[in-house]
Amino acid sequence: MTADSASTQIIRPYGDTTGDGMVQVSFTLPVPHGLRAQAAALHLAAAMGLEPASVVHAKPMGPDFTFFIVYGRVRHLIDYARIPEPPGRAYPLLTAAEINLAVRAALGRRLVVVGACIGTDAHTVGIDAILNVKGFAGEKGLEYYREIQVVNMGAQVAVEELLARARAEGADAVLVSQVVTQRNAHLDNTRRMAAAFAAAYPDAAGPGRGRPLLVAGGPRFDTVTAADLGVDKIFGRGTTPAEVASYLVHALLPAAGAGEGR
Amino acid sequence: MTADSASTQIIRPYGDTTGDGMVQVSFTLPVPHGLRAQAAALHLAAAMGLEPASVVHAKPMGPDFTFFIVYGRVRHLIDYARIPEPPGRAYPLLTAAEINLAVRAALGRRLVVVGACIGTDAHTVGIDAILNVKGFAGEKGLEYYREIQVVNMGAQVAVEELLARARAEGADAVLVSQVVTQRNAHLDNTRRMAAAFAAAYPDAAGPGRGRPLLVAGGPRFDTVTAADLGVDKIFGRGTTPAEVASYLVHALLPAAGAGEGR
Amino acid sequence: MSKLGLDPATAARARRLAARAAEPIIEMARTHTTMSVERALLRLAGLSGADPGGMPWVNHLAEAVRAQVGIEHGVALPVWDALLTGPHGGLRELAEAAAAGRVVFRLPEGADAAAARRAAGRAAEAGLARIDARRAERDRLLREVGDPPHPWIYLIVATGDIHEDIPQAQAAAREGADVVAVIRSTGQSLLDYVPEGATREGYAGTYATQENFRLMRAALDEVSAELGRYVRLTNYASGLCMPEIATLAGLERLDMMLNDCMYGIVFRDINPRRTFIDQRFSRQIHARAGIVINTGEDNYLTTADAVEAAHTVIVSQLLNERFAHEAGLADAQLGLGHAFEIDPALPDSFRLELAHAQLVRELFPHAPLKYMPPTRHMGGNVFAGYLLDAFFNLAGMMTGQSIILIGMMTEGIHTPWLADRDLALENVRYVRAAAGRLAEDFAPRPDGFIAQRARRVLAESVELLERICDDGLLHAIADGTFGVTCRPPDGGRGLDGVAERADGYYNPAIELLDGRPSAHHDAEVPA
Amino acid sequence: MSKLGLDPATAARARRLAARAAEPIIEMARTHTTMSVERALLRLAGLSGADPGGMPWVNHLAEAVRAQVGIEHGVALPVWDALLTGPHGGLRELAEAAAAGRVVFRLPEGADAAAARRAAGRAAEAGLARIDARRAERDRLLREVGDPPHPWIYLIVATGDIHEDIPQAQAAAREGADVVAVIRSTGQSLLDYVPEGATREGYAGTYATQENFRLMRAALDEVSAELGRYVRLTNYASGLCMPEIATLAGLERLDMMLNDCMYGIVFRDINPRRTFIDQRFSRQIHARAGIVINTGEDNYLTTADAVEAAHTVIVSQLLNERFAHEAGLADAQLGLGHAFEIDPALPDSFRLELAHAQLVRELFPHAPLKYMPPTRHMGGNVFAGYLLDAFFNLAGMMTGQSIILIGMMTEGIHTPWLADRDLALENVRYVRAAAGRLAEDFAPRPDGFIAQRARRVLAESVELLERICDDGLLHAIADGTFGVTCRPPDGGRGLDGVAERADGYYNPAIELLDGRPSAHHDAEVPA
Ligand code: B12
Ligand code: B12
Ligand SMILES: Cc1ncc(COP(=O)(O)O)c(C=O)c1O
Ligand SMILES: Cc1ncc(COP(=O)(O)O)c(C=O)c1O
Repeated sequence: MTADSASTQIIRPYGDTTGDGMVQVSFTLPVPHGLRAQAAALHLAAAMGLEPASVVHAKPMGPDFTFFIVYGRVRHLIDYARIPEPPGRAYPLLTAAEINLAVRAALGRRLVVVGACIGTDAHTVGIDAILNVKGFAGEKGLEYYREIQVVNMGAQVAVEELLARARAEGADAVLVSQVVTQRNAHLDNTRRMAAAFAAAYPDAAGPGRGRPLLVAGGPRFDTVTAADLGVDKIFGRGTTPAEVASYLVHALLPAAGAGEGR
Repeated sequence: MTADSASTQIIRPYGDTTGDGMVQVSFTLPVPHGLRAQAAALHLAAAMGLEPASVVHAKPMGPDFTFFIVYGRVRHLIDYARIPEPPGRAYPLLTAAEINLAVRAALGRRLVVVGACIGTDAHTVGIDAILNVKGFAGEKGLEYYREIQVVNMGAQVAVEELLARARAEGADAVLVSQVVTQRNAHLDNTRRMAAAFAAAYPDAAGPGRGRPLLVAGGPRFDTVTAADLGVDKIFGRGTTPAEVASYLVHALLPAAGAGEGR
Repeated sequence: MSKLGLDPATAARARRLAARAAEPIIEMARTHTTMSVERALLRLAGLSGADPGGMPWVNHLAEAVRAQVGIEHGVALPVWDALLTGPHGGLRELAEAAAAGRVVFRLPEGADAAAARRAAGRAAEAGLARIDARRAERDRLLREVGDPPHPWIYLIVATGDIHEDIPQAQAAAREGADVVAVIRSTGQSLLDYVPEGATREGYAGTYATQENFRLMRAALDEVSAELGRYVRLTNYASGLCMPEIATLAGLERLDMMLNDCMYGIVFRDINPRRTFIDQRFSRQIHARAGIVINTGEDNYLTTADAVEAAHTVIVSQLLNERFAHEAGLADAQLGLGHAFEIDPALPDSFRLELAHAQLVRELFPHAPLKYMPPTRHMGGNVFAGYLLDAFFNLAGMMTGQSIILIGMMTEGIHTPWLADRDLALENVRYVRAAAGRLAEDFAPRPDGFIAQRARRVLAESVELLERICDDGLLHAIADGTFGVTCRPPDGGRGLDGVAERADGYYNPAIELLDGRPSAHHDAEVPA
Repeated sequence: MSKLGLDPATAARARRLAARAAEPIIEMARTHTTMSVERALLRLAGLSGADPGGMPWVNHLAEAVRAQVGIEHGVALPVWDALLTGPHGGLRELAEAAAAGRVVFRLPEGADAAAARRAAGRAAEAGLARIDARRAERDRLLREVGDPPHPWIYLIVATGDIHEDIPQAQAAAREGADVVAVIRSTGQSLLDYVPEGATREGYAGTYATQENFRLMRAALDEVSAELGRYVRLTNYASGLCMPEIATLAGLERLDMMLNDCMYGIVFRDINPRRTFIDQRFSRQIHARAGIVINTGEDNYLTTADAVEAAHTVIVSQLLNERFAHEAGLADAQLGLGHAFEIDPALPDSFRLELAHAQLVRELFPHAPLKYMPPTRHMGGNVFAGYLLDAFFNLAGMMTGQSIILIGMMTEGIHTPWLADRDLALENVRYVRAAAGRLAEDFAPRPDGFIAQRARRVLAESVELLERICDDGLLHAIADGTFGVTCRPPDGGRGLDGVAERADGYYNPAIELLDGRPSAHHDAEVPA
């Protein structure tokens, strides 16, 4: 491979032959069904870079809306060489024994974790998957770790309650879950929580030094970064308890456990 | 409505509230499944104008391909006021009686139509729907019109055969069907046909004046214009025989029948 | 008759056990009241509206009574006594004055008590008469406009804004929905008051308010007339205000209400006693209003495994049935819930679903069963989702379900979009037309996989009911029996709103409803 | 036994009528030959390759013989006579010389004829031995690698480029395909020669060539070993070169071939006589090679209505069966075709489909039926398409079909994309796992809708067969009986390649194949 070919790797969507660029799109336009609506759909397809594009299905939904399915070739090229491998886990995955050992060695006491599903969200399956002994995907949850003390506040917990409990328990980390995303509920609630903790621990230099580590989780945080929300870390779909426990050790007890991952 | 609001009407795709701009997209990228592939998918979504976008499904298809489903908000605005109502039928829809009358009055003989499915395409259902007595969507086909003489050459007809037959029959119009579109077969075949007729009738001023009217039909001509192909008219999905017969009268016998549509 | 070869004696035994398990709870409900039960009486008597901050007048009034005389005697006597003896032109003025701290309540005695009792009784009677009138109106519309046959197609709207909900609900009706449910904003169930007015600010659902009920029912009446088919409206009598919402539903002619005996406990962490007491009153109202209730067993299968916990669904249905019958609901009003939630990766998953669905069908032959679509195993692959929903629709047809909630291919992603709903309706329309009477040809092999599975689930249900009879239902709930969620009897929200009825407790609504079971209405309730 | 309550006497009568209707056609096939039959002999004898313009040597050689002595005696005697008496080192040299006009052919007589006959016989025998060896090889691989159980999942690849087809076919196999079919370029069926070499320029399909067969079979052998499951390869013995392609398929160990007695007539406008004669030879080869044929009745339902024309499918299957048996094919080699093509807008469409599919299943209990997915009513709504395909998959499971061609949600739009195929396989995998043995619980109500419909279709089939017996099959075809397409006996392509066999006609392949029906192979053909 020459230096040149190594530095670019142009790819396009693949329908049934290399480079054909074919994609499928569907959407609703708030206009009555008809030729003009179809023209508007093609207009949108063109704006999205589809050329040529075919409206393969147009269905009136009542007098004011039309649903479209469009197939077409996108003109966009992706230089795959310029898409870096996203950073993987920046810390090693530890076993329960390693985690317990690290906590005992570094803290001399149990690590305190307070978890909740905040706001009006009542979806506890996700946070329970991380916290409950029962766990997730065959892994035991944080309650199973001898050196981690878990307080699971359950669902629909107000930020004030969470803050009070975190203080009362001397939480090292606060874990919040958000599943409902309609009208960006998950983002608003998490930001509100982060702001409350920031206000409550104004002098704290950062997580572990005064204020608890703030961890958010849920299936649809993929459009934002932790910094956007004011938290220390976000976990998404499919997270397993060991990932979370290992992160806690990494973030809170930087000296311990590093480099011993499996 | 003020002049201003009349002159712009901004619309966006509609998910479940006005202006949310939400669309669904799916495609395959020729890269192995993983975080980097997902980043590439989001990159493509961004190029298409989706912001924010969520990869809701990513599925490896063997070691070299990944299928994605993405939902997101497109930033593109459509000014619906600037999308003109596409020209409708530019000629009146005539009854069989009107058509027969027009032909008899203007020509004094039967109008001769030669039809075929050209190239290696063997899909005759479409052209038969237009030509056969049995017809389509409850309408009788062109064979039913007393004053139209139909020669249906069937499937897989070579351009040379078609040209020879059109000459032999003294065709007023030649109707070709193309259904297979893979590798643009329909476009290539139709252009080849149009070129052959242009070459065979070099002096002809145009359809009806020396060279037969050239009509193409099929379900997937929606990405091109008649001029692109060198034909006089294209008919697409759902065409009915009366539309075609009325067009023939309109294009070949401009004096007759105009303005008497139902 | 039974396609599954069920033993009628086993079913009868299960019912006897359920009645025994329910008895102590019923006794508790008959001997306690709650703030919301008392407020419901005030609503029935015509008190509505809220202060400028949005707190309803019924809350102010009941709170004032509680603060001064307690609610263990019921609010009726103190309130109507205050009305009869004070300067207040009516309930609303009284409530405003009470809110301002300008009313002194007492527990009247002797002739005063008798007078207050008569006045309160008349007010409650008038309220029930309004509910009866709405019921009669429904019956008339069903006759005049037309009542669609089962299975009814049930669709959810969830924009959070009643003014966006309305056109979407009408569109859904036009596309074939027989029932429209407006789901509630997250958080409403934990509010100890019912919000007021038309609302536009819900999260993933729209607030249940009297005005929203009225607006939506009117919109659906309009579209019903247009379509020549009465389109039913559903909401949720659930959460801390279950009795009041049931009352509002009766007053605004809602047709079905989600109303489960344990959902609030398990999934909203509402106190078990509060829930069971509220539940009894709300069901008495539903019985009177001719409203079909929908129970929530489907929810268990979102937190518990649908195969392992299949028998908990049956047990809960039997309990819901018992509580409902006791509260006066007829079989035709029992929209018992269950769901298509088995992991599609399991071998024979569809046949397991058929076993469960047919079992429920045979155990409750006269109930308008409500069948819920897959949710838990719906991911981001919308094509796979569309497919799974189709098999759910098919299972519904093959086992003769009555009310079919239509699944959305985007269940794993977002609340339904307009187009999702339209596609979902195309899905069910195809399945219904194509496979409509396939139930005829569905004959599980005797002693085959399906029949054995159904019988096994029934046997497990009997075992579990025996355990519940021994340990008590509250104990079973505390143990995580339902939805693998543990809820102790004294935990959860709303226990402070519960009071044991004192001697001389008086609530004219309960008296009227207890005295006159609505069983004679049965004939009028379409099944 | 019969779920449909079919009368065995009616089925037997239908078979007798089919045999009667087929008889004159069989007689014609036994007394005629075609250019392609003669070329097939040359291929069997080992002649391959083409001139630089792509015209195969078998064409040159057969054409030269025809021009000089005609083919009514068969090409064997003139060709091997020329080899024995001339200077040519082998068939290839002879063909090259003939193409250059440098060979004089004659019809040998006496001892010359006997010698030529012996030499040709040996050549044909050697060819058949090669086919036998490939069959034995298949049997061995099935034993060693593993033979998947029915239903087999059948997938199409159609890129037009053998080198794109190969990875797609391997991917399909890895995702679950048991059978891969490489569909042919449009237009190949009308070519009166078989293209040569690896090809990359097909339209909507890839040319069937010996080299493409070889490449694909090798690729699938590789993936079969990887998967521990023998993946079958299918192509098309159809069009003007049916006998030659069948021969190439036998030589390259293809496993199934599309091979219908009337498809070429109806859908390619190939002359009826040409087709029937070619068909007989091709089937004799398939019988010998242990190849399962797939008939094309599904196609009728793309031009005729699936409900109105249901009985034409049955009639055609009975004819295909008769022709196949006569040519030596065992029941286990009869992949009779039918399709799920009823308009989904019709009420009870799925139950009608079940009636038709179950009828075919019961009429041909030992045939590995090939069930085709919806195509005609697939439009641009890919969600609706995915749904319809799921019900097709389900009907296949419920009626015990053997070979299930997997439908694509984009059928109404384009030839399958990689992702379409992947989604289609997910669809069938779900249906198969979820509803696998649902056939057990499918018991059409006696005299119910499904049973009555099936019996009616069978009755109509008998009526139609009676008419065909009276008027003749060629007449029925001319009348548009199949696929509402009229094809007169003397119309269509390829009639000029037909010749009535002269006295003394000699084709050693036919002699060997006629003499030794392959019925004794039955036990080895997996059903
Ligand atoms: C189960 C469920 C319920 C159950 C919840 C039971 C319970 N005790 O949790 C019940 C039936 C009660 C329910 C109710 C409602 N639900 Co709900 N529900 C679901 C469902 C089917 C599955 C969610 C789930 O359990 N996933 C499994 C878990 C394991 O995944 P997870 O949450 O993503 O968690 C993983 C990661 O994200 C991460 N994680 C999550 N949290 C955290 C936290 C931390 C700290 C960390 C480290 C990691 C982490 O780790 C977990 C394991 O990998 C989804 C649909 C679907 N298929 O996704 C709808 C869904 C979430 N529900 C929805 C809605 C709208 C509701 C209601 C609001 C509807 C209504 N108005 O009545 C109600 C009310 C609930 C409320 N007040 O919040 C919507 C949300 C729409 C949106 N995007 O905004 C969904 C998507 C359905 C839909 N399409 O409409 N629901
Ligand atoms: C029926 C059918 C067949 C039948 C055809 C029978 C026959 N006698 O026509 C059979 C089974 C033989 C067949 C075979 C093949 N088919 Co085919 N077939 C179809 C199918 C299912 C329906 C097409 C149809 O009949 N539509 C109904 C008619 C009424 O619609 P229409 O053609 O659009 O016609 C209307 C208008 O377009 C217009 N119109 C059309 N022509 C004309 C002409 C004029 C002059 C005018 C005015 C109007 C007009 O008016 C008509 C009425 O409104 C489609 C899939 C689908 N659902 O669309 C695949 C499809 C067209 N087939 C396809 C293919 C690839 C093939 C094969 C090549 C496969 C193979 N390699 O073996 C073969 C070979 C055929 C060949 N050589 O061309 C592909 C084409 C892919 C592409 N876009 O390139 C499709 C889309 C399937 C797929 N997804 O793979 N096929
Ligand atoms: C039985 C039942 N009640 C109530 C609800 C609604 O929840 P909430 O009371 O929080 O609005 C549901 C949710 O689906 C339910 O199933
Ligand atoms: C029986 C049969 N033969 C052959 C073909 C293929 O057509 P062609 O011979 O044109 O390749 C088909 C098409 O599906 C078919 O069904």
